[in-house]
Amino acid sequence: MSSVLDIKNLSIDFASKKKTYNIVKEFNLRIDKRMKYGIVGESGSGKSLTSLAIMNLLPEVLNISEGSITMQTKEKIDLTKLSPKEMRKVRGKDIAMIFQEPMTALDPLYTIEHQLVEVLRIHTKSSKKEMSDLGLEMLKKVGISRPAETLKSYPHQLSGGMRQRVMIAMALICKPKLLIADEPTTALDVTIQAQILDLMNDLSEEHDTSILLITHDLGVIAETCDRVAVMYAGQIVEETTVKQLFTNPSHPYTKGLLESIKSLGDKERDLYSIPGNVPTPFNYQEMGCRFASRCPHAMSICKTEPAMYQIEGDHKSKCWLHAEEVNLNDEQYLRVGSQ
Amino acid sequence: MLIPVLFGVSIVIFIALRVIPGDVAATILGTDATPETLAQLRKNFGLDLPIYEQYLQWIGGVLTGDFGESMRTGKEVLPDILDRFAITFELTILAAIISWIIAIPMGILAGIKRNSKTDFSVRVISLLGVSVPNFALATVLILVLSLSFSYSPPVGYVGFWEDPIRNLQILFLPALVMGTSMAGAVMRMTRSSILEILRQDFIRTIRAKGAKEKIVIFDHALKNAMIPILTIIGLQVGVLLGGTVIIEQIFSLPGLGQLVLTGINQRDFTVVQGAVLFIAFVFVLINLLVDLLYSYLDPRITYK
Amino acid sequence: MKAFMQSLKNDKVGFIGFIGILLVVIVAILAPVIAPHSPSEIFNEHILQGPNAQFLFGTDELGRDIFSRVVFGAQVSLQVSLTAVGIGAIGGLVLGLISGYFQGKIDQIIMRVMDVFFAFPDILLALTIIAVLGPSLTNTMIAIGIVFIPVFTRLVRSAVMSVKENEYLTSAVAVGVHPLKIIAKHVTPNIMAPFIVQVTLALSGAILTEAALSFLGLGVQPPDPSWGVMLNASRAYMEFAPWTILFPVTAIVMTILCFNLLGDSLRDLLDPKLKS
Amino acid sequence: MSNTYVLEVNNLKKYFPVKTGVFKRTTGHIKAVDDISFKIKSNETLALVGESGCGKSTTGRTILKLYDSTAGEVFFNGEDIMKISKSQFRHMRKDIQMIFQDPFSSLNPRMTVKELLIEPLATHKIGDSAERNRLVIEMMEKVGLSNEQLTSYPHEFSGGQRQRISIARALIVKPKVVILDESVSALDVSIQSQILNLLIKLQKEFNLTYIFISHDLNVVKHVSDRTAVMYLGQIMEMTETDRLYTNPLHPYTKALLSAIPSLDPYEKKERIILKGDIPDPSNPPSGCPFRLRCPMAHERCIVDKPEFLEQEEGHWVACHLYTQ
Repeated sequence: MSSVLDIKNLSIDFASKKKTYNIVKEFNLRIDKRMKYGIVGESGSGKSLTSLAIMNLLPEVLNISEGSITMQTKEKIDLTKLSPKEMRKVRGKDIAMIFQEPMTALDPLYTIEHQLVEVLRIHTKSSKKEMSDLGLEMLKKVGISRPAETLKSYPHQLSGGMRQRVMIAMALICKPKLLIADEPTTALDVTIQAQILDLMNDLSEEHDTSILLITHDLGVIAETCDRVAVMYAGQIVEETTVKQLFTNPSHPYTKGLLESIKSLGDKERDLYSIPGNVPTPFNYQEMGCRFASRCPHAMSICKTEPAMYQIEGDHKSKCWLHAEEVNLNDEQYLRVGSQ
Repeated sequence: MLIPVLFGVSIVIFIALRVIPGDVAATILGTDATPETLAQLRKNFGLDLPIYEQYLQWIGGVLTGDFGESMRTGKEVLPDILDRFAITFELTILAAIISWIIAIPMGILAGIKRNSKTDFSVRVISLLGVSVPNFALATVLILVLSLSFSYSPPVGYVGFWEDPIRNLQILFLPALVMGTSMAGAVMRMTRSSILEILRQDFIRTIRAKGAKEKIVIFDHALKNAMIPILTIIGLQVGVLLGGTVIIEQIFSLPGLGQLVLTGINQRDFTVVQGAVLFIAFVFVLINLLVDLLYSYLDPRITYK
Repeated sequence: MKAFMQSLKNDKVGFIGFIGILLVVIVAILAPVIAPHSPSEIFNEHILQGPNAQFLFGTDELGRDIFSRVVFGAQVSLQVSLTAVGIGAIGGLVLGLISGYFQGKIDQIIMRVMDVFFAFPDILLALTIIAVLGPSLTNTMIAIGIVFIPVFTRLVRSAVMSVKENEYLTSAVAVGVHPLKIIAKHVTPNIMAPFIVQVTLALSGAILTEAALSFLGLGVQPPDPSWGVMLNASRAYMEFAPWTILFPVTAIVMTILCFNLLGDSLRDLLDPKLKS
Repeated sequence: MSNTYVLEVNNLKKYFPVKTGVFKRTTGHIKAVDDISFKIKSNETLALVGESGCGKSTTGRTILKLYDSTAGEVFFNGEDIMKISKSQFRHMRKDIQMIFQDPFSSLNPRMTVKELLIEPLATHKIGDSAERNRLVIEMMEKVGLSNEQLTSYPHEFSGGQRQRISIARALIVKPKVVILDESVSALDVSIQSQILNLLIKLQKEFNLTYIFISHDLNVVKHVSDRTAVMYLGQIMEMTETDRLYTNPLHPYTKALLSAIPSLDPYEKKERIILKGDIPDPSNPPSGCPFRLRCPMAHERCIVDKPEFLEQEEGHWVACHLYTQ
């Protein structure tokens, strides 16, 4: 199967005057055609930055220090090597993006029509009438009940759910190959979240669009994605199919996360919880596993960084427990973890 | 909103001027006035009435377009105010235009190219603009011009309709001084508004659509930044109106500011209260205009 | 505080402003020591002399030492601006805290009165007040102070209202803390950042307004050595004695510039929006 | 007035005026809380759940008199606290405390942890200085923080730790009732469970009664004994939590529960996707507030507002499906 997007060895750095901090490290990911790929992680894990890096929209203080992002359009292109002009042709046309905050993601001073048509004006040479018609059609497709009226209204006149629908319409209007959705439902209520996830599913199938869904909510991943990468402190710690992840999680962090959510139902015992706090880029350990300080299985060898180990098929986990050479009787594999 | 504020202004001015120590009548008649003539003159001015009656008389007149007569010259105040306002207004508008021409493009440029050399120089220039008082700038400019071109400020004033070219020659230098010294503040405001807007989420959305920077800046950032810039412009026009007091003095222009100044020096109540009320009226009017422009620019604001 | 001074040191521009202000303050305090002559001492045989060894900045039309007058002028400028800003800032702080914290009717009344004062352009308001009180050093301070009250009231009020958005304020109410204590311990410390920035900028504004009023002859009265007075008096002679205006102008501009430099970098330093 | 209930809310209403135009005339009302009643037993956790704008937070804040109520009674300790003046109620606040959502804005950034914890004690004149210090140290330990952290400022802590400080601040005066307003919603999953465990532990230790306000149905299921589902300012259904999750009666509750994403990728459950958005609370529909989105709506729902009735023992519903 051909890949739509292939990220290899991506690193993102934050450069302050005095020191450079690594934010995202050795990030690898491959999205195939029509695949729905999820990245899940807690706040500060670097998941959103990765999506901005793909779009080449990182804030000025951050930069890609290493790696390639290969996109399959007519030919294979490395997005990190494109000129600003070439990159603009990709944005909105080949890759579109929707954001977390529907309330602030639209320009308050222009009508929905203007902002919808703007994408078409940038990437196509259609007539005004054609663009307007297509805009109307898109609004119908995203399930807006009074599309003609909505076209003429301003963002502040719409609810959060409606705006997110407009954002989806705007993202899909040029039939992109990849849709990046960064926490698209986090700011919305559950009943609206269900509507929006449904809509994204239907439309991506209809348009042959692959999806990269970024979220902190494992439930959303389970409902929508095929494959998933779990991020912790700027690194992917586990990568596999969604089914594998939920039935057979292997990284201690993933296990902990799933355990703490699953134990929510059981009132008889304490909730399972991962001890300690989420680290920030300023206190990432230079060496070794970034999860070691919170890991119940931490061993002395965890002071050295583990590789991404293949467990079975294409299920990968970044943990010493899965290294073949591990001998639990050896001194360097002595448990030092809590719990 | 407008009307209560103006009433407030009129009351404040009126009461303030009535507590001024020093008696107009005594000032006018000099030291050799007899108590009888003083009383007579006070009566002529209505100064013997209780203060609220004086106020009602005056404000009643103002509402019907009668600002009263000058206590010094006996001339009607309103025509004088209007004549002089023409000069002050022309000066203010010229100065405002000059400052906008300089400040807005430079502010935008600095905001877009943040931390560049352009940005740095704009910031230095604007800081100087804010720090050099207009009267200092005017004095130094006249000094330099007189030393190098033996320039001297023109004597006598010619109205725009009499001789537009001569009129503009006279007003150009004072307007330039006021305009440049105001440009600093407008420049900073423009720059920071642009920076603020460029940080907004929707700018990222537009970039994610693949829009050229030209569209991002001109269609979206600028239009949004115009709202805070307009506020500043409204306030700055007020500063300019007040600033004319000094500039008119330096360049000997017979404007409204000069009228206020002589009025104060001569304790001519009717002139001062009329002129100040008029300026406040214009200022409030300009801010109303700015508000109306807002609702035109921003669909979120409606005035019903 | 220590960390604050450290970050100020790192910001070169702000630091220059800070040093400049410090210099002006020292000059003002030590004026009697620094100035070689009394500011009003007249040297009849040295009228309008250019800068020389005896008179560093030359002499004016009455034969007074301009250097000494500029040095003592710093005293006048600082005195006026500190007092005026003191009046404006304290007045505005009290009114703004009341208005912003309690809202409702009292807020309506205060803000409508402030609207009235805002309808006057600054200089004009100061002029009207001076007209009422009569021109003098004290009245200049009062007039400028009154002009600043509405500015500070508005600033404090909007700062209080944005602090009120924070849940720590609701939390204090929910804990049962007395309203006055909430204002003192929760509101006031958290509005200090914009307040201090405004104080710095108001100080430069006050120096400017004092100079302007004195320049118009309605501020500090001669023979008090105000920079504005010196500027006005020298205008008639400036073509053949440029030093009479150059030194006071430089003093005004440099002082205002230093306050603005400090104010700017304080704003950047204290504005949480610009951080991160 | 029974002794078994700590708090009794009767027909509570909170309307916010909508002001428009230059003269700020009141042109309508947002009925944020519209005639709700419930009782809470001692040591019980009652959850208020619902989507944004349903009035669950306003309910909590009105009970605490952070807002003035429009109508209704709230009995606490046998007194109707809606009738007590705010300044008098200030002294009663010791007994009803609140923990907020945002760990970043709910602690004064200019106060140290110690000052933050001493303040409630000083406000309610509890103990002398030595006693207060002892209580602070004891409380720090109870919420899992160390004494060395007492002199630190809030910004030196992570979100989870700050929420621990907030909990300590609320519980240090030994309240009877604690209102938790989305207290774990802003936290990461791995931290959320730590805080929930802490809250459950402290409830037992201090004999606390919780009003747990949340939009997260998974969390509510775990912590609460009874749950009230709110929609547009009204309670639609209220019963024991287990019963609500296994046997929901109201169509809204059913839709809400079905919208929770499942963690099992093999199970594709039948979801009830509701039509449309939550209506504007300043302009609610006639009759039943849920009727515009309800898959079961019929004519009666347009005309009649369903009453909130006890369908089964301890299971209250406001829906015409269950009335004749």
